[in-house]
Amino acid sequence: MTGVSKKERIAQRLAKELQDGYYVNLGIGIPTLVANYIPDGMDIVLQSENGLLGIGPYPLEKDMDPDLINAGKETISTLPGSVFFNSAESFAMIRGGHVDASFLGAMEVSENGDIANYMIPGKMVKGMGGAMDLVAGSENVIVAMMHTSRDGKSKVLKECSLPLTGLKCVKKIVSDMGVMEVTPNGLVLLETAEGFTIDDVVNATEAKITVSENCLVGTY
Amino acid sequence: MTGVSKKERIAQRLAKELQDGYYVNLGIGIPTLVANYIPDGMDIVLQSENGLLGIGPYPLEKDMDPDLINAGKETISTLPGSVFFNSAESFAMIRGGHVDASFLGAMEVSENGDIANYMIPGKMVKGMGGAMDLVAGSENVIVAMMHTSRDGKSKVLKECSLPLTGLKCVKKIVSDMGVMEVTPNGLVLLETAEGFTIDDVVNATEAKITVSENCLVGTY
Amino acid sequence: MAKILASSKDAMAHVKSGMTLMVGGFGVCGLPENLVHALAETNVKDITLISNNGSVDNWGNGKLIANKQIVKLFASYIGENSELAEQFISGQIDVELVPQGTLAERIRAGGAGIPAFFTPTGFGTKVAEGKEARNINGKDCILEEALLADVSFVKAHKADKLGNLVFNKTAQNFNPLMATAGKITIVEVEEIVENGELDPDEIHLPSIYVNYIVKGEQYDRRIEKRTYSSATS
Amino acid sequence: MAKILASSKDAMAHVKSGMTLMVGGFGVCGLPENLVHALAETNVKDITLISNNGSVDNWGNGKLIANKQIVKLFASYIGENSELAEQFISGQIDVELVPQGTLAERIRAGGAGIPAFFTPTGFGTKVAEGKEARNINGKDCILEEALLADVSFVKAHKADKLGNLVFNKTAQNFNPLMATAGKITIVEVEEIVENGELDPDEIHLPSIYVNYIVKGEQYDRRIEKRTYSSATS
Repeated sequence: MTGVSKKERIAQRLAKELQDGYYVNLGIGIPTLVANYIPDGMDIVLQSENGLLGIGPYPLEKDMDPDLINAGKETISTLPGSVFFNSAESFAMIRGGHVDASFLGAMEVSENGDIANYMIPGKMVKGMGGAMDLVAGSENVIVAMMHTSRDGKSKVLKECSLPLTGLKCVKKIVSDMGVMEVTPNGLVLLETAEGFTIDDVVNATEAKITVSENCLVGTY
Repeated sequence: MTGVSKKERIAQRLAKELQDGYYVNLGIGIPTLVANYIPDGMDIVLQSENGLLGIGPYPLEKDMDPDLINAGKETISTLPGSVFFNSAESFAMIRGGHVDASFLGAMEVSENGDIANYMIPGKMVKGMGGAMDLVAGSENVIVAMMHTSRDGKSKVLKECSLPLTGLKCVKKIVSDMGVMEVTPNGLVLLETAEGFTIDDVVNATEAKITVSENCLVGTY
Repeated sequence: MAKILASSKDAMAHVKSGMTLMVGGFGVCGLPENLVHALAETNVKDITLISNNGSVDNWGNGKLIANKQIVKLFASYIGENSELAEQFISGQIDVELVPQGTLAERIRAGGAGIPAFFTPTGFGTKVAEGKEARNINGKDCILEEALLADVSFVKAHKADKLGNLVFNKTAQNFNPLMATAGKITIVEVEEIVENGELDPDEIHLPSIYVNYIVKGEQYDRRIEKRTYSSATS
Repeated sequence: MAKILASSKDAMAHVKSGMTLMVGGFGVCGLPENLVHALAETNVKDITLISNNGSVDNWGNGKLIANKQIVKLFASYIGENSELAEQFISGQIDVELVPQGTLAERIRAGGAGIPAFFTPTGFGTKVAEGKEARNINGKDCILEEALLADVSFVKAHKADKLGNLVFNKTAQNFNPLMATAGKITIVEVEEIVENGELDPDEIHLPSIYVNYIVKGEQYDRRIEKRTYSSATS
């Protein structure tokens, strides 16, 4: 953990979910950091839902182009083989299941894979952007999140309390405490992060959680 | 009529339905001939449903390109400002009502504007191609046809006997005998072709037909 | 065929109070800024605006919102605009949040003559409220209707004189879709070229959808988030 | 990312009897002839073919039909092929005639994750038989379902090594749509170029849809109707 923030550790662990040749959509926040941890020699193409396949690194200051941004509205660059397209084409790709994996943040996830990440009624209403399409379209939705709220309440729940972004769509959760898979029998704990025992994760989780026979401790 | 075939006369009369700035789809057969009669100084863009806006004339023999054809599968050319696109885009244009007029042939038309032009059960089954989309999508469907069959039977009917291409979609009929408008009160005869009296047309028509007060005789 | 207008101001003759207006762009990127800012100078009001974002405070759509010219907004994301948030919370503006892909597809459907379609996006969420739900070949879906506009404002990179358009990079986004769904489509461009100068295989939007073109008077080249790396890294 | 195959014959490992196959092209124009002719050399049968045309006698799809490899055909037009007409009339092949625009849209819908859509095309005709009809905002429509394929054969002009495609003129037609709707999409091209050689604003189909690329062994440059004008006219 020395010198690496919780968010970066989550991003490093998320990167292990990548497979060579994947087309991936990285959501705003922690998932965006995954781009820094793509294993050497692995070919990954990043999709940006505002109309780009093949996101490159941030440009040099002198090369910033207002017409070249990612879905987080940051200036970016292209790579050899990048492609631009309109928003209908972009979501045809997403909704049609062509994006191999979608990593996104969440406020809450339930034990059956429901996700809430776009509004807190009466408090925060920013809109779902492309999140509802991403969770409905991808076979491989992986959530990056903090396991508990600032006041220690579990964000991995029996049922989400916030308005849903999607139903039964999350396949895996990578939190600052552990990695959980969503199975037909509920959540299964696969790994814990450094500094957390299996009991730590189970006790911090409101949802029913089963511990895998092969559960690893302190893997990231 | 000297030296001009019936088909060419129909095409010449059809050309009078064009307005400056129109985007038009010309069906196979008589409508294709309309391209030869576009009035000088009138800007018309021809749409080809296989994926081209801006059909040019037939190319020189040495310039024939197997990758450049019209919907009738004839080699053609482009013009400055021509555009290529895929079949979904092409029919988005057609179905979305963006093509100002669609001229097509017919085997039968009924007095309420139904059209049949794609099959004769047990005899001829070639398929509808793009015809069903063209008649459903265009606000301005104009039919070019021979008024009667070879054995003298009316092809302008109370009800079509052949499988329909579209319901209540024809706006105007230009036949070798006359020009008829489809109105909420049935067919109205607007003009007759050279050599035909009003009675000739009425008698050759099975459908109920009203003669316009301003019906012109022998206009084309 | 498109008509070329002398100024963005001239284009405003086509926009009337009470109309539905589509405005292209993703945040400030590819937003038809000259047209939107010209509209902000008019007395046109009671506009229903369809645009992916509320845009930023007092620029782009944000100007129209600050002027209270907008009564209803369809958008997928309304962050980054405090004035909009305030009007929304106080009930001065009606906002329908539409998932971004559904928004894009509803606009495409409008232009393509598809009155409605089933989509899995939003099934079981607030977005599904009041909509028909159906399981089709194992997928839970909801029925979404096409969107059309009285007028669409579009930003393209170049147009030829017929009105064929090419877009630049991610400034394309919703622009070509909205061009197809406007009864009247007005396009602002950085450059107008002769017919034939654009390669027919490389045109993004055919002229058939374009009614008016205007060369944009001024481009801010605005960036929402300036992210860059140092030359040495 | 796409894999580059050594030959059209190698691509046939992915096609099995009983599969649904999409084949791009409009008549012979833009038809993936090397792939189709390689399939005609195999024992694969009981194929459901989705292609705009039956193609001509004994060339392209016509070869597959002559070989009796096709049990069912979805097409908008089946003229120009006497063998097909014969098999159709004698009941040896099942043909579903689909309006050309509905065919294109059903294939696009398949690729885009839209399970079904309403369209006015075909309302009140034989095409509407057995389908839900509904009036939506004043338009009589029918419900059409998406089409998908186990394998799509596509012809493009050029591919880069990732599998991004550009098409040439009207040889584009159904090809990019079918590329999106194949579980496995195999593309034959005239030329394979390095990544970065295609302008990112001018690519017609992104590599995300492409599984395999092969450089076509031989192109007939066949024309169905040779129409031309004389130099002096």
